[in-house]
Amino acid sequence: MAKLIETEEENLLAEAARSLLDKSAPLSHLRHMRDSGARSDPALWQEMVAAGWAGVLIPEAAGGVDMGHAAAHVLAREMGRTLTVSPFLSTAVMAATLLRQFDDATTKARLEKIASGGLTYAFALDETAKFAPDSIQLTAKKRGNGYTLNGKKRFVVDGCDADRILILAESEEGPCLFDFANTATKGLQRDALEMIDSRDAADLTFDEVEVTGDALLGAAGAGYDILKPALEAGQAALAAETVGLSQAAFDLTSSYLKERKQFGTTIGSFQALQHRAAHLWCEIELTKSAVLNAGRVLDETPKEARLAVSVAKARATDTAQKSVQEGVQMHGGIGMTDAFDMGFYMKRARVAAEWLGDYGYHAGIVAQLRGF
Amino acid sequence: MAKLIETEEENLLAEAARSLLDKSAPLSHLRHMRDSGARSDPALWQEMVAAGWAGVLIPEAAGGVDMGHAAAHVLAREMGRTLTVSPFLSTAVMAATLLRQFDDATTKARLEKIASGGLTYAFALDETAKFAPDSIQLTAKKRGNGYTLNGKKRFVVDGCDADRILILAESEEGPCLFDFANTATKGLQRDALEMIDSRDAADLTFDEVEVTGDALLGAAGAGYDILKPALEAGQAALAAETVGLSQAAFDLTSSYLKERKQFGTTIGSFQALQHRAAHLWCEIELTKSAVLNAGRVLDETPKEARLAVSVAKARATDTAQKSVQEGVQMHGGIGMTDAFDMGFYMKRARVAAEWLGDYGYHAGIVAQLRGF
Amino acid sequence: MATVEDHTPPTSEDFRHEIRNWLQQNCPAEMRDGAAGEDSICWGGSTWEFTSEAQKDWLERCAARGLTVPTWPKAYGGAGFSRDQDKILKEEMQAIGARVPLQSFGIWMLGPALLKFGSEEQKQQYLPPIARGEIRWCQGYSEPGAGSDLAGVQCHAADQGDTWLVNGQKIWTSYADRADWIFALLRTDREAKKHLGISFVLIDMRSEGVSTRPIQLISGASPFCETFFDNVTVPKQQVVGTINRGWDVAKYLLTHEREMISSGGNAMGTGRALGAVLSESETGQGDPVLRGGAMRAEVDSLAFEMTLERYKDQAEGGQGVGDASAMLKYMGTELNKQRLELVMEAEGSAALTWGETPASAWLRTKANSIEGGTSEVMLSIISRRILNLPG
Amino acid sequence: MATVEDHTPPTSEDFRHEIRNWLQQNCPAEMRDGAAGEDSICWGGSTWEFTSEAQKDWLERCAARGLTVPTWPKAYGGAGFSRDQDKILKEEMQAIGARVPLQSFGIWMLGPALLKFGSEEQKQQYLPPIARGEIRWCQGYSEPGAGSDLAGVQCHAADQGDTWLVNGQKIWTSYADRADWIFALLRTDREAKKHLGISFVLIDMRSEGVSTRPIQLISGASPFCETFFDNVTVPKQQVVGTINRGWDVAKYLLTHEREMISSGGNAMGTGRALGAVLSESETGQGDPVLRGGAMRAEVDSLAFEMTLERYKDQAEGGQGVGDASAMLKYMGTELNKQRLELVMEAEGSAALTWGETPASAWLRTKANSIEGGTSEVMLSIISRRILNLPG
Repeated sequence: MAKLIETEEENLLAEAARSLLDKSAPLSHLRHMRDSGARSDPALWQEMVAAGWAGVLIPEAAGGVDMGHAAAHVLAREMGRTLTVSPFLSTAVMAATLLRQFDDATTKARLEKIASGGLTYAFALDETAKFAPDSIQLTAKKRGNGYTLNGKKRFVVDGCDADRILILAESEEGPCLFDFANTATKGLQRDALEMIDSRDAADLTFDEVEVTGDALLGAAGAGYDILKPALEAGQAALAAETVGLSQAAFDLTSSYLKERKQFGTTIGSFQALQHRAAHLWCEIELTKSAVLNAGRVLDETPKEARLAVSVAKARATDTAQKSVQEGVQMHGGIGMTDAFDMGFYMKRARVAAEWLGDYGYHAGIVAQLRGF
Repeated sequence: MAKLIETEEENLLAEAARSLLDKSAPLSHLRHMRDSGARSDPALWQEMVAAGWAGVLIPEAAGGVDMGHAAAHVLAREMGRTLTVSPFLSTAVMAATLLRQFDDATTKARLEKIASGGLTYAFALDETAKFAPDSIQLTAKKRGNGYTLNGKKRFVVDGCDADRILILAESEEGPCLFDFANTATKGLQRDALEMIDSRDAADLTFDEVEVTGDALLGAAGAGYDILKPALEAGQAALAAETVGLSQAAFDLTSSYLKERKQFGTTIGSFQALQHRAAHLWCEIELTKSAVLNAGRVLDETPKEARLAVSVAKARATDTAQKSVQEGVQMHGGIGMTDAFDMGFYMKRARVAAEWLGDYGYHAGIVAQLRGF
Repeated sequence: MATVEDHTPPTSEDFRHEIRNWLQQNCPAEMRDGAAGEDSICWGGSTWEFTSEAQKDWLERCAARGLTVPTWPKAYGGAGFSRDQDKILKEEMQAIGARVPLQSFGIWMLGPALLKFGSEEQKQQYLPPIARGEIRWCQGYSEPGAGSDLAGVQCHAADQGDTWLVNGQKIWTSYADRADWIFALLRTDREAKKHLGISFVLIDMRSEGVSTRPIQLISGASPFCETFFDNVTVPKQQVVGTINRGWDVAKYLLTHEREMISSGGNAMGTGRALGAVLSESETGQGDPVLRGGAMRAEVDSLAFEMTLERYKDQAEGGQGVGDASAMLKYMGTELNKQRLELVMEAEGSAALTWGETPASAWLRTKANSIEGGTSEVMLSIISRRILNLPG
Repeated sequence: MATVEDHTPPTSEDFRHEIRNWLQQNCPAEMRDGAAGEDSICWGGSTWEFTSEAQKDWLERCAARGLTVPTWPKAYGGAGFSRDQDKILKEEMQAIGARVPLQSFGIWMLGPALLKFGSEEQKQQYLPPIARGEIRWCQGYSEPGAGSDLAGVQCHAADQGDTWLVNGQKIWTSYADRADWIFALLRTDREAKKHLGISFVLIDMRSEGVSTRPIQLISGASPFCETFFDNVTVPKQQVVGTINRGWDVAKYLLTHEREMISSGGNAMGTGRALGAVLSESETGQGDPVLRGGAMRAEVDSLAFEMTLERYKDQAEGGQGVGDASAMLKYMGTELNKQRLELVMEAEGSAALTWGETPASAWLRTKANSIEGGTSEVMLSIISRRILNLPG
């Protein structure tokens, strides 16, 4: 396996990403979006598209740059640092990973459209308040050439503004994945959620919604198998994003420890805070390793990525909560104010914790793969 | 309910206990017993008997002083402080609580004998490596007037030296409790365990062991119901003992923090250690409250003691581990040496954690009683 | 209720019976919904707008009987209840889901300080309006740049003979924008050592030169303000206790506040018990990490409640709580933060939106271990004053 | 094996094939039992008593091929393997359960120090006997009264021209009672500032005036001694590096030691994986607290292994590990302590006796976060040197 250190190429990519994001999507941009009621920023996405990010996992033949998962993680991490809102994870990571499994003309056209910024995706997976893609109740009933969908999907990230939605449903032949235009459709109700992290998410209700047969991706019954690589790619990239978040929150805190004076000295000279900060740094180091490892494994032996991905997502989830909790506490009063950025990190960390499987879900997978 | 502060009477009892134990059973006494291979000290027990401790839960009519559970907890706590080895918990707390449910002459005679120091008991409960008194495999098969016992009991505390053993067995009529002389018996194999806390414990194997009908305590099938008050009394008293242990380990550590010099100053002036010590003190405070509460509830509304007892045992178990772990770490190298006392606390804390139900067992009961 | 007042002391069963009857007759049905959230609280004050007639009636009936401040002396608007009687009242109110008729910083904080340090005149002037919910108070302790370092007060009161001239700024003043009066720590002697030279002063918020600006928190709420004093004139008789010895009053109140914050532990978050959340959560039961964490939190929370009880018993027994209030504040707020983290986990994505979710309460708990003295300050107090560690 | 030595570099598949063949032919059957406990270790040294002929054969065959110290240069008794080759060797040994032929402080600690700081003469004199297991070394750093404060060395070496006269005491010297030589930090200049005036000195344990006394640990084992120097004469050429600059060598070795201790994390405890223990434990599976804890420990332990890998890659890439070794030491030992706590819980009362139980390993782990620099010292190193916090 490639070494667990970032390559020169990855470092350059990170630098380029940082420069784009610091200019066009610093944290103040998210604050501005929230305050103005915007939940997505198409212009910003076009900038990212122009930088090639939309095609990071799309084959060159379909207009992408195909740099691999580790590279996608570098981008996700940098976006986590500034809490950048974009369709990157759902579209450029998950949908691209999913679609590139097929080589028909329609799919190729869609990949090209993703790479060129003309198409975004959302995934409709959850049906309860927890991620559980292997127990789906939304039914897809065969009807002539097509299917009729009935049921509910919750917490569909990017569910309001994405152009298309990938829906996991249960049919008589087993799980099916449908690729569905996210437009006004008879029987489809879309409820925008007012998310604490100010991002786009929706609940979707399907009441006798009819889809045509060509909406079905891959074979009927193979829905979960097709979905799996996309899920793993998404979970790992989300872990990377969350590591960026943890690091950024930690950096804020660590700077504050050096600046803030109380009781006649900088609070960073208090040993109790020093040791807690040092411990947190250690936690972040371990999590970085887990994310680096997941990137390498996804690029080199993707079929054996389950363990590496779940370790990364579990660690990233846990570390982010610690990082923001210590962040608020060590900042004291200012950390609690909306005017300061730490609250944004805390809210995003919580949403990222739940999306695509929480700590217990992934730790459970780890336990199972490790034989207990 | 009586107030959650110790009464004047309890304070005097504690003082008296401390004075006896500091003289006759300081920690060096346990060290001496261990080094000389002794696992019990009958002479010490007679001193306690003379002080009335054996009869603390025995009715006055049967020669006891009947001071109640809260008083028993005061004694247990002080014994925990010096890690005193004695039959107090099995005999004076558990067996006395169990036997006083009956008012026949035989039982009364046994209670009298306990109070006067002529009889000790052990409880044979566990069959796996975990406490699980509600799933018993050791069988008691009716045979004429008596029963035939087959099966294994593990981790029988005081199992080598106790005069009698109370055995929980499963019969056709349900669980039965037998009161059995712990002497050489056909078919009974007694394997002394070399315990890490240097106390008396044994594994017992029953191979067609015959007992007479009068060995059965109470009605056949009622074994668990009869046992229950004794278990709860024992768990609470063990929690009290463990609080004494936690406090003693903490006191050692806190003194060391004030004495030990490193890097040109006392290590107790390092804020990181201060905050950890302060946190540990808080943990001990909460656990003390839980134990005080369990004592009050056992004395006043014993039938509703389950929750209070499990909270106390769970907290005491957890706090003791924290106290000894911090104790060793804050002492540094010296804390690791056998010549220093901390290791004794650590070993006893681990054994006490498992005896009569570990943290998870009691936390599980708490969850169940709290509706989840 | 007449009987309650006449017999002293009535047996506790009689007392309970009478309280129950009084509540049955006087507590409006709408005030029996068990609501405890931010929206259902009646804070009182001159600008208070009752959310319903029932809320107004309930406050007035309670105030008339001294039940807004049951343990205060009757002379100052209380009912003169013992702690046991107070407990029975609370139990009976809880049994019918009765709302607390009035909450305020006057009741929690200023009242106890005045009862201990105030002159007879001050008690008669300020306590009854607090009991009736007529005057709403806020607290002016912290200042920008000296969050945890309370003794570092800079907000200045210059001696002008019969009055002070106050200039400076306070921060984290709770609901200062809605308060009628503020009790504040002011520096009255700049030459004295840090903890000396501070006075505890009562100021009318309508005084010329007082202004406020709300601070929005990450939870979306704005329970705190910045408060500015620009050449505000304050009569000297509005000092509580001795001039330049305000730190004594402040210390007493800090101890008291810690107990309040810690005992409010569970009430500050979502009103639902963790167990109930978990047993209703859709997948929480099956996840050992979450379930194990909830079991642990439940054990800890019960032990904490017993500790509150123990310390109350101790305080009543005359042993006082003293510095151990730092422990109550620290453990109460930290355990409550953990509890809300678990509630968020248990409710999964359902908790990630604003509105009828625990999200706002979860974020609000993060301030509890900061306001009223940070957890770190509490640990240092325990280390120094209880464990006697050096430094 | 000849081929391995001839081709440079052979392809990794060829290399693996050749290693496998060599092991097949040379590793005695009794040395293939996968044993890793204290009893199966071969420590070597002049007084070593082999537990079997097989142990002796295995050591000699490996030493002859440089495989006791595979990455050392051939000139000093090694095999000159690259890290990738070393990894392949370890994988192939593990595949057949081959025991490590020789372990020692000479290999772990002194060797790397000599390779970096030693003179050519010292390298030639001391390294080959280490590689062959002929000389057993121990480490003399800590002193009573200065456990964590290593730079506070008092043990004194007085200048006598060509020799030093050594007087003082060391503590926590690992297996000093069985060692042939000791490498020690001695104060050679009492006037110099704390970190200066210290030299790194090699001393023959058979020298007149050296004595040892074992320290019994709470685990029952006695891996450490007190070591006393009473007018011991030591030739000056036995100083490694520059006189009075021994702190540089010590610092390098401390970093190295931290990595060793942390990477040994799992091996130091019971050899069994936590998952295996739990899945075999009689009731552990049903207890969410234990199961949740084990899940967490497993996640953390995997992340830690990845971190070790990452730092090794970094060190090889020339970026060095440096102060981050403090993190490896801290997290490795703390996580391992937690793991053994869980093992003890999972095994319940079966673990509470001495003998074939994890009890001894559990207690032994408690020292890991103390020896080689306490966790607190590691956190302070991280705070100051990595986070650049003041103080």
